[in-house]
Amino acid sequence: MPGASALRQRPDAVLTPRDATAALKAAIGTGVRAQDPSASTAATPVLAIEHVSLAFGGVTALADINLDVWPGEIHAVIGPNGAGKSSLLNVVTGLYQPDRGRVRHGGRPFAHVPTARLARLGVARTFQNLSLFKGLTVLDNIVMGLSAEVRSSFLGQIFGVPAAAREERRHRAAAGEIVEFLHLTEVADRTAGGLPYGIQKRVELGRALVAKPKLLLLDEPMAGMTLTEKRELTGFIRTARDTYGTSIVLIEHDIGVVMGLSDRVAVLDYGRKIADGTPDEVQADQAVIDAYLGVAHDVDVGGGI
Amino acid sequence: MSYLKHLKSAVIASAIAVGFALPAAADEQYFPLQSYRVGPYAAGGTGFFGGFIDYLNLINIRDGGVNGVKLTWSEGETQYEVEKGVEVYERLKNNPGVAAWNPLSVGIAYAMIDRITQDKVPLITVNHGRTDSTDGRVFPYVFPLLLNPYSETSGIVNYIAGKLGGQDKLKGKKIVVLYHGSPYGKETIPIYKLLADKYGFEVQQIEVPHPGNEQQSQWLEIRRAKPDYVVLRGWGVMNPVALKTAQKVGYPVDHIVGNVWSNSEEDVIPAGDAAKGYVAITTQASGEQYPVVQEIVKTVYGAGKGNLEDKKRIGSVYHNLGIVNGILNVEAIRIAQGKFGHRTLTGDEVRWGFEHLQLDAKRVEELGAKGLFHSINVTWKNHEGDGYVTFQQWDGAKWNVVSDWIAPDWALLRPIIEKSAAAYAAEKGIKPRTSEEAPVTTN
Amino acid sequence: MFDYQFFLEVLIGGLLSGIMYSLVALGFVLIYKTSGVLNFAQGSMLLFAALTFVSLVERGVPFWGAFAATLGVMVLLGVAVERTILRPLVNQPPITLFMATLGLSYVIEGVAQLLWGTQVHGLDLGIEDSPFEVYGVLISQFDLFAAAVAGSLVAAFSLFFRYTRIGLAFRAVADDQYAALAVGLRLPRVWAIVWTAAGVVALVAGLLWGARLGVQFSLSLVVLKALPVLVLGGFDSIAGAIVGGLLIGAIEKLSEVYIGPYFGGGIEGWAAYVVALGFLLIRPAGLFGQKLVERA
Amino acid sequence: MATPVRNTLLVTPERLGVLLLLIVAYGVIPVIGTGYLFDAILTPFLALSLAAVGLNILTGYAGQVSLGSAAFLAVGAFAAFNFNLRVPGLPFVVSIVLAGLTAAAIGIVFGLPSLRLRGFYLAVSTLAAQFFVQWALTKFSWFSNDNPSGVIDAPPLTLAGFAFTGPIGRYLFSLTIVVVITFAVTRLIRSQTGRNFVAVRDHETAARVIGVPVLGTKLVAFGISSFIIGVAGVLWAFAYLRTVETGGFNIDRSFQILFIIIIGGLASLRGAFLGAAFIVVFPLILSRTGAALFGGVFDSGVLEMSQRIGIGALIILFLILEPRGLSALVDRVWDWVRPRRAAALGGATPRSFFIRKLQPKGRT
Repeated sequence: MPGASALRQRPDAVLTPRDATAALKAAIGTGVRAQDPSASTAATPVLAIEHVSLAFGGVTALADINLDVWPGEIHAVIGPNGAGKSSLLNVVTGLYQPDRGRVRHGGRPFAHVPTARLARLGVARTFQNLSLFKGLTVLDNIVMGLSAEVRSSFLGQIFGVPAAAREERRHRAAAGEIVEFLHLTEVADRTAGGLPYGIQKRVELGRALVAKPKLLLLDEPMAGMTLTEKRELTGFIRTARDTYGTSIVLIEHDIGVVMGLSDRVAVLDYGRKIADGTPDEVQADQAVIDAYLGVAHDVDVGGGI
Repeated sequence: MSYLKHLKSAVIASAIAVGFALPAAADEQYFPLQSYRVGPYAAGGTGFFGGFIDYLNLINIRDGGVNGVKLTWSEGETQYEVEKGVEVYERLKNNPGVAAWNPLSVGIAYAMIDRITQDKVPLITVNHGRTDSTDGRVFPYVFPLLLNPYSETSGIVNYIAGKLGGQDKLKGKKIVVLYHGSPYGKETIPIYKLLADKYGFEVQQIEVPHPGNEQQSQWLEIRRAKPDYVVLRGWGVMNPVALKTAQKVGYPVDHIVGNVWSNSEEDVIPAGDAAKGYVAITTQASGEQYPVVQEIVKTVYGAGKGNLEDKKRIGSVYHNLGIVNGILNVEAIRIAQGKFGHRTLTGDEVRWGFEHLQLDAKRVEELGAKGLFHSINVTWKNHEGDGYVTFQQWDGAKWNVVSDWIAPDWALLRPIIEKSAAAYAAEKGIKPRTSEEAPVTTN
Repeated sequence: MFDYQFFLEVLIGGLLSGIMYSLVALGFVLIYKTSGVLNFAQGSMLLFAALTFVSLVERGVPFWGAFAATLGVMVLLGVAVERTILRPLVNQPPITLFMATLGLSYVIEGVAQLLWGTQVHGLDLGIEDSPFEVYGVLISQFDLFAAAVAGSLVAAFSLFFRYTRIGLAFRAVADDQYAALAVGLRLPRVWAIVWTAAGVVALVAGLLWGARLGVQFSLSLVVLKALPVLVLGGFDSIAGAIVGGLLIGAIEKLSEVYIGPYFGGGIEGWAAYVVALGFLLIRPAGLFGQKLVERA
Repeated sequence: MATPVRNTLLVTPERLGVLLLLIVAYGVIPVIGTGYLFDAILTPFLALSLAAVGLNILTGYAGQVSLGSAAFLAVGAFAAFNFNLRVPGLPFVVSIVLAGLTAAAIGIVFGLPSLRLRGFYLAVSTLAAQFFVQWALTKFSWFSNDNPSGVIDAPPLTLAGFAFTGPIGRYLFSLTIVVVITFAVTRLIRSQTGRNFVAVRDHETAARVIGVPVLGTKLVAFGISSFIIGVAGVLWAFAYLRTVETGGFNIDRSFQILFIIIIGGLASLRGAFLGAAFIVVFPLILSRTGAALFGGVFDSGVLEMSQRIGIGALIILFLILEPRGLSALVDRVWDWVRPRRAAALGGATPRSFFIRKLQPKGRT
């Protein structure tokens, strides 16, 4: 792991300004994190992908991928369209079963990750295409992020037994905090389906964050956003990591965002991992330049809409 | 049917809808008709209600009503659906001078039993309906006139016995009953078993799932069973398909005997040549040679007031059933008028008329219906009236009567009916009448 | 002792009935493939076609004249449906379109009966329906004829879709509507053609079924026989409709004869559904479905 | 706390409207209504509304299309009859609850295919329930107390010792049950379970990832929906028709209920009532005006046929003009009256089977 500790020392990227709240929270977060980098390295990775291969009817999507994500780390995965990035996330979340290899969540190995238990394993994700529950309000969408913690039965909910009512209040309060954090107060009571794209993306982040996951998987969270929206979202992501100590796997086409935000960057090409290191290392890697960076500028167009 | 008539009933209906009740118009007896001229059973509905209306028209035009009391009616379309029938009932029941209800639908009839009993208006279910309503002690207002399903079963078995050369010849024979997969179809299962035990023939009863447009497997079973006769207790599209499929498996069509719901032109025409030679039970012969039908042709259709759009259907099975039904209703009113006076009668008074509806062969002939139907003898206990049945054979173009009038074995069936009626009375907490003297509500 | 001859007879009878189901299912498949909608009006179209045909014949129009005229009517109907229903409802969810086809079935049934009356008609296609025996097994001539017609119809459609431009467009739309639109295919035209094709299928199925049942209102109920075929064979597979029909026909008859008696008979109505469902639970992709394709 | 202000208000226009409706339904209509209004219009309207509320939970909220609703109506009706008949002294309310539970159990069984199937495949497979239930109820005469005709008669309606007789009684009985269940449903759809329904409908994968028990949610939806439809079946059979025969619970009835929720508006309780009103009342109006205007010109068959065409055409027209249903139409009118509410009502169009077809195929 040559890059890991080196990365820790790297100052915050200058790319995006942060607002006051975020700065405050970041200060707390970085403080905790920066104190003992060696402790982090000693711990098990939050996510370990071990020799994962996946093919669809003869077409290789992933070939012998290995990837570790350490606590508190923002780890980007980049690559041209069709390189296998989304397939990788789908393997990690159990939507696909790999043909070979294992995925470890917090040290527990899975040949096929049980999607239904993902949230209880402390994993949350967003999707490339919008995956909000369009018929629910913004607040309700975010409350849904706590689904895995619901204990009350539907009868309890209908008849409003105290435990169910308490649970509902607790979850609403937690969602309320996220709403404030993501500056969604204005739209909290509106139906998600009718909101602008950028806001929906933010709501989706909120839904993933509300459970304070150990590992957050973001699949092209910036796709189709304006520059301002991207900056804003970058700030949110970083703050989230800093506040909750969440490890983040980020799939993103915008190289500027990736390089500024990530601690480490893995590069996929035709299902193989061709590089994994600090942004600087990756940017200097000849294989990456050949395979990917040369075409980077036209990848971003309409990527994930 | 005049425009004014319609307008009037519309006005009445809307008046009732907003909560007014018009006073009874003088000297009119009203028939609310839950007809069905659309939907899967429209052919039967247009024929039956056409015949009924034609007869009412005949009475109005020829006789100026029943002893001067005009007959009126209005129709509500039900499409043979129970809830539409109920809606029509609720809509039309407050019209003045309701004589009787004639839904020609088992489902609608059932939904109405409670209602008409409460409203004290007779419910006529000619040739169909609830078998145990034959017991007038428990069902004072329900009249399954001429033929209930049990009598039909007995009549069919008696006919087959006749063909074989006597009831003793039934012994050791095999009869398959092919029945429609519905409560209607299943109703006679125990009666066939009973008769099989009594006469010593073997009966196999095979169900055809609704709607019955596929009967390959059933007929292959029949082919394997090699029965002497097949009884078709069908309904709608099931009948022609049965005849077609019988032909396909090589079963002789003249050994198939249809029940009362498998006996119309609509049941055989679609089967084409496969139906030639098919025999079916009926309570009323078809054809237009009977005087009363001729009078309808002359008087009603001659005046351009005929109800059937297609004049070729005059004298068809359903049309003649409608006419017979008209005769029975009108005569019940006439008989009741004899007791209560020549005026608009209450439903309860008409009920009294039905309970004394006794038309012997002579009276039937006077009515111009000799040969059309045999006779009827309704009493307060017996609401069916011991109708005789006959059998008709389809020759590819029309039905021809091929048997005498046959009497079902009423005495054998009566105890079963009474038992069923008693169970109903117990379930509903009804105290059966013990004499004719039921309280008659008059105006 | 097991009666093999009887078994064979039931089996063959079932397969031949099954072909008749396939014929109805085919109309569903054509429309589902291109517009993603379960066209519940298929039954009414069948009724309408048969009723129009038989009414023309009864009014003295010769067989092929009536056939051509009915064909013309079905083409008009197809175009009209595209104009008045599909086009305004483009981009609406499948369930909305489904309900629209239910509404359409009301309209077609109403128009059919208004035009031609509610009488039942016999329909004689001039095919002898007396059975002949092969080694003691009865086979219906009419059923063989129907099977031959159904077979040629499927063959004709397969050739049409494989070798004509319109067929290519059809397959493109079936594959991916969005992409087809993107490359400039005119969806309305494809839809109109497909509905017309479904109308033709309805006519042929209507005549064959009409000859069996008589031409009457209940004719529209034959769609209920086609639905389990669709579940089993896949809503979007022509081959599935054929094989599914054969399977359902055979299973239905065999289960009625051999399992039915244990339940008191009459299980045909739902046995086909249960078999189709059971099959899907084991193999969710259906007979001819592809891997990972969700049945949606 | 970002809890929206609107929810905490005790008096909202909506609540006021509902209160007003209840006052009219309980206080005014029983006084001014006629027997025809109760027995032929309001009671069937209430029963169908309740069935539509039930189906809306399954189809509108949870996104699982069912064409088998009539089967659950039948199960409810026959179960209530049998509980009432076979357990002496059982209060009728308990019979109703048990009938609902029976329907729910059967609904869950027939909901099992939903774990593997979607869209039209699921829709068609629910027909299995339709045909099986109808067959079983006809086949086994025990269900109809061995009545030779397979038709059963309604027991008297009692609620807490009070017997509801007569048109008004039956109406009030139905109304009370509908109000109680609808109130419970409003609570349900605002609860976590209600959100789960919408989540499964709108994005099943996302729902699974965040820990929504997808399979359980679908089965709960089938169960609750069938429970309510079963109770609606009790009302249909015992308060409205007062007789029960299997023939009335056919596929056309299932379609009718589906029509109600589509026309009323999916995922809208108000829509269920609006749709039921439309389906019950509209054909009557059409039929009455038709008969009044053209009764002399055409025979009643022609009129009925024309009405059938009219209803069909109207349904299509309606789907074209307002695919989100009467409920959305009411919202539009409301917005027009109260413009400032407009912003709060976004497009709540459900996803997947319910949203438009043209979508790029993503790789996720």
